[in-house]
Amino acid sequence: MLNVSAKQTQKLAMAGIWGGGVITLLLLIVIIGYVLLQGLPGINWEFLTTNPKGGLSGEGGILSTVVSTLYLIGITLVLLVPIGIGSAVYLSEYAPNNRLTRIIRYGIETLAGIPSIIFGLFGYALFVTVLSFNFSILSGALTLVCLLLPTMITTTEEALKAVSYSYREAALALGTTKWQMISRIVLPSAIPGIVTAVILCIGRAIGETACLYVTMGGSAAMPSSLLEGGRTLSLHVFYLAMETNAMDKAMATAAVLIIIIILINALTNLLAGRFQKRLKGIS
Amino acid sequence: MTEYNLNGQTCRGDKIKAKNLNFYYGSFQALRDINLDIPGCAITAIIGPSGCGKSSFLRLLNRMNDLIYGSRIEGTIELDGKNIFDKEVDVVDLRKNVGMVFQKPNPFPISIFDNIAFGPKQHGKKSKIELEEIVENSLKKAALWDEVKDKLGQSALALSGGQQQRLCIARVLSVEPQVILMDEPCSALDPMATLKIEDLMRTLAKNYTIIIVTHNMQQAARVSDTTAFFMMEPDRAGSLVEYGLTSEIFTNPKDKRTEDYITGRFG
Amino acid sequence: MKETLKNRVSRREFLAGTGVVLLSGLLGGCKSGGAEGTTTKTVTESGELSGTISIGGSTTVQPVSETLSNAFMEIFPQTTVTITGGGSSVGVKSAADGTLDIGASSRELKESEESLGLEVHILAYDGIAVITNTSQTVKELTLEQLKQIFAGEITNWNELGGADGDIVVVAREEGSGTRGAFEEMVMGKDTLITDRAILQSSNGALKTTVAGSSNAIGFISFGYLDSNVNSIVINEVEATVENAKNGTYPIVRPLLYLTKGEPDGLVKKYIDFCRGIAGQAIVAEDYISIL
Amino acid sequence: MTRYFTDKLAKYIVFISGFTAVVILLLIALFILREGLPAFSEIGVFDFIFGNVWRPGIDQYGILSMIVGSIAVTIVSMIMAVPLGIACAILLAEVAPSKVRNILRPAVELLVGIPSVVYGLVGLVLLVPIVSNIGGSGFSILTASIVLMVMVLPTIISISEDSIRAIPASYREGALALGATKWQTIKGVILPAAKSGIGAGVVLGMGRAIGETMAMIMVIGNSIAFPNSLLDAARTLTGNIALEINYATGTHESALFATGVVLFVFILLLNSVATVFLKRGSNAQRLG
Repeated sequence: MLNVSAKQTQKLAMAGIWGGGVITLLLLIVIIGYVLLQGLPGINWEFLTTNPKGGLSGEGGILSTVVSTLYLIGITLVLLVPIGIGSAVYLSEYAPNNRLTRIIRYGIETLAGIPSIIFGLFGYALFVTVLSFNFSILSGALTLVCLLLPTMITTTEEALKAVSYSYREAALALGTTKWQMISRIVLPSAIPGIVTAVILCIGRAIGETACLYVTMGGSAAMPSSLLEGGRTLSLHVFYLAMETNAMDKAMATAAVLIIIIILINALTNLLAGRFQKRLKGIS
Repeated sequence: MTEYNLNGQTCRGDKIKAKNLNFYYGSFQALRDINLDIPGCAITAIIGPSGCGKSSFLRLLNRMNDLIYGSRIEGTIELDGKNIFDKEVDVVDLRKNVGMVFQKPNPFPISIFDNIAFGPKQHGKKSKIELEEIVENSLKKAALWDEVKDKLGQSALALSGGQQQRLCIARVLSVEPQVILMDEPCSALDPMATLKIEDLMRTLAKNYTIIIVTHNMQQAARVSDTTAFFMMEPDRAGSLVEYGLTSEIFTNPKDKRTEDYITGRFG
Repeated sequence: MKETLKNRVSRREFLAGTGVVLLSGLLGGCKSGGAEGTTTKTVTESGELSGTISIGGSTTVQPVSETLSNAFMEIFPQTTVTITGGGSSVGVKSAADGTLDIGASSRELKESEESLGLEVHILAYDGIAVITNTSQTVKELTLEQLKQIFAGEITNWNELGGADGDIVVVAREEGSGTRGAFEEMVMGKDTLITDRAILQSSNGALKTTVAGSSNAIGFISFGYLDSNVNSIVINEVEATVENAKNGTYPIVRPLLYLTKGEPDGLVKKYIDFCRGIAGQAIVAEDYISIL
Repeated sequence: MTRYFTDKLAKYIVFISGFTAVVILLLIALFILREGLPAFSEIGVFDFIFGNVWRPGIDQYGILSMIVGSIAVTIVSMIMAVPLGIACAILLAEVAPSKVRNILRPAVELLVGIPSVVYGLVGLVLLVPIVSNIGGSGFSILTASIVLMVMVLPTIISISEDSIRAIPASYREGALALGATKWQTIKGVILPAAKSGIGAGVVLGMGRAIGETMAMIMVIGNSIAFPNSLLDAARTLTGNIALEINYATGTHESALFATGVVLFVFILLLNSVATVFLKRGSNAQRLG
């Protein structure tokens, strides 16, 4: 028979557990609610389609920062996606279970844990200084590739591993080469998973600041080449908050960021669901 | 034994010839000293208790064991008199010649048509007319054409289990192999679907050499011409106990262990 | 801003103005020498002037650079001027190592920086205002009191006749030119700004901090002054452009453009523009013109 | 035959790209060390790490107050985030009906996605004034810790939840069949079985906390003084690098890279601890 105190503890503990959930949810609501409440009124067509004036004023819109962000993501993906997929294919399809593979895996794990600002230091030393790309979108993108590589590799590898082993056997048994098997069966089957990985990386690229702060320069002007400096939406929030008094513009930009992130999360979940279904054959 | 008279035709008695075959996973010996001649244009069943190495043996025949890191082979397997483990043998060509059907139906998550066309495409057949012809013929040979001819564009995963397995057989047929290996092809299917596959196997046996690993002794007795009985030795290595015409193995086994197994005394 | 500039200087006036700049440049001893011919040429073909200039460094200079560059790009639409912040030391370093075409600094070069081969172009003069929260009752301080406050020797507003409250010193980070100039002119050689100071990396952030914290005190460029903060009367002189101009306000420093060696081509064009009549008209809105 | 050539070529390309991550890691270590070593040799490792004065203007480079700052925000944020995160993980894995889970889980995912500058901005606008009412300027270790707490929460929640879910159902059934209440089951069986995983989550959360940069710069005040209370401003190792790297030269620049080396070492230590936790976790589950 349960004694009273066990029941009371149970109640108390459950209250604590539910309390934890409620607080977490409240934190999210407060943060997102506050930013949207403060920021949404500042978002209009003009805000989205004019360039920021930069500097002290904080006036103007966010067009050039959106363009810089897109440039940055574009170059980052051009490098990141092939290397990431290649690396994931190696780990999931070729890598023997030996010391070398363990070293590679350890390297990826370690890289994933390194703080953004260290990547920034590295990018500053290598891309900005030694390779003389200066403070530029290119330097930022190269730094970002290094930062995002572990995410891209591990998420893609998971997608590849989710492809049934029996497909591989079936393909090989039909007399395909290993690469035909990978490129015609494994990779196509994993496409939704790989797309999810790419979107995940885009989401992180949009939110990243520290490593870009020290490699991208931060010019608010519309970039006309990759060797020019630029500022992403996230960097713009930082500059607005720290260098101007335009908190309304900072909030509006932050609201844009939050909306993008919400959309990206929804898209990822949708794709992940599709992927599961497809692999289970309910398509 | 050089020639058989089976299925109303004369067949080469040693289409596939395993000689002093030993197979290891790392330090573990999975097969010991296998000597076995498999006739062409016939169905050979491999039976035996779980873990006796019968699936391992089957997978050696098209070198699927190559995929297993740390596996090692001694001895030879000859296909039409040529050792398949020879350096100059192209494993991709070998697998094209020696097709395989797996335990669980494993159609690719693409359309029915693309499933069948996949193999020929990889082997360089590109023209649409050619591919359409191959798909139709393969599906007809696999007795699936009438059921799917109107929905070739649909996902293969939407088919029933039995249909999927016949699709997999059709897929193997599409690359025109000489030998078809079947690894317990009916273990995931219901009795009706199993019967259909068995009928299909009998039909195919006229033109193909079929080797089937099965748990189901009735199935072996029903479909096969010759039967090999494998067993595990005390150190867990699999070895061949007895081999002969199916009728003889099931009615008059020479080895006591075969008799025990067939009459259900163990296994 | 663009509007006012258009009203103030038409294109023709600007071209004429550039001539005056060249002249005043020569008279002022500014080295324009050999590049003069090419300069004149580019001016007459002004519409075709194209290229990119990168400017960075002092956040004090940043806003005026932005206004100047917008005006410049309006006249020469084929050109792009990118402006970044970072602080005066970034400007010095980046100009010296060629990362930027023009480095901006709101302090004079340090002794250690004089060997870097940098050409100094004075853009304007700027006062540094000491600011407090608008709720602060203390409105006047002497230079000596300022020094003691920022050194952490005076720590409570009641020592200065204000209400009881621990003084929150807000300063700029080490690389700031405003900080460098403030240290030089207020703190002297041997006294350091207290390590307790909250450090912000720009004039804007510093102003925001002071505006939001009732016991805070800090210093910013005149260009950033507005009604969100009080500016302190120092040695009985108010922090106004007039007082800085007539020499009574004690904390005034030059704002500089730095180039690696003598500038040429587009960079020279831009600097000449900034130092000319049209440019100085813009500068004069918030800072003290050099003309 | 071209397809064999393609096969070989693909193998080599894929093999090379497999090494990219390791090469990048080595390059990072190499560059940070190479740039940081002069500072270590000029200043001295001991004086650099245990020196209390950071005054680049007068060639004083000691990062102790920043090490303390980084550790302080990490610990304080963990004190808040760990109970909250574990409660949330238990809720998600054991208690909540699927309806609640379907709201809470996306919420946690969203917390991961929000850019750190947005956390910094909200901290700056909303939290700094609130904390300044308690005392000080509002730019403080406390403010920074609260911001960090929210940022590390999702890491702790998701890893803890995974490890709780990985516990075989038989454990639960066994305890419940003995007449234990749900909480007794959680406390007596589930949490002990999941403790390695939860430990790993906490350590990885610490890694994220100690590495956070921009949000810290925005709310911590960046003071170079040794902090004496939670309401004091301070500076983190990460903030030190970001604030000064763009204009630093000579020894100063090298000292910032050396700061990066120290940070790097911290992260490597935390990662190894997390790996040990995770290994232990999987071993325990294999045996169990």
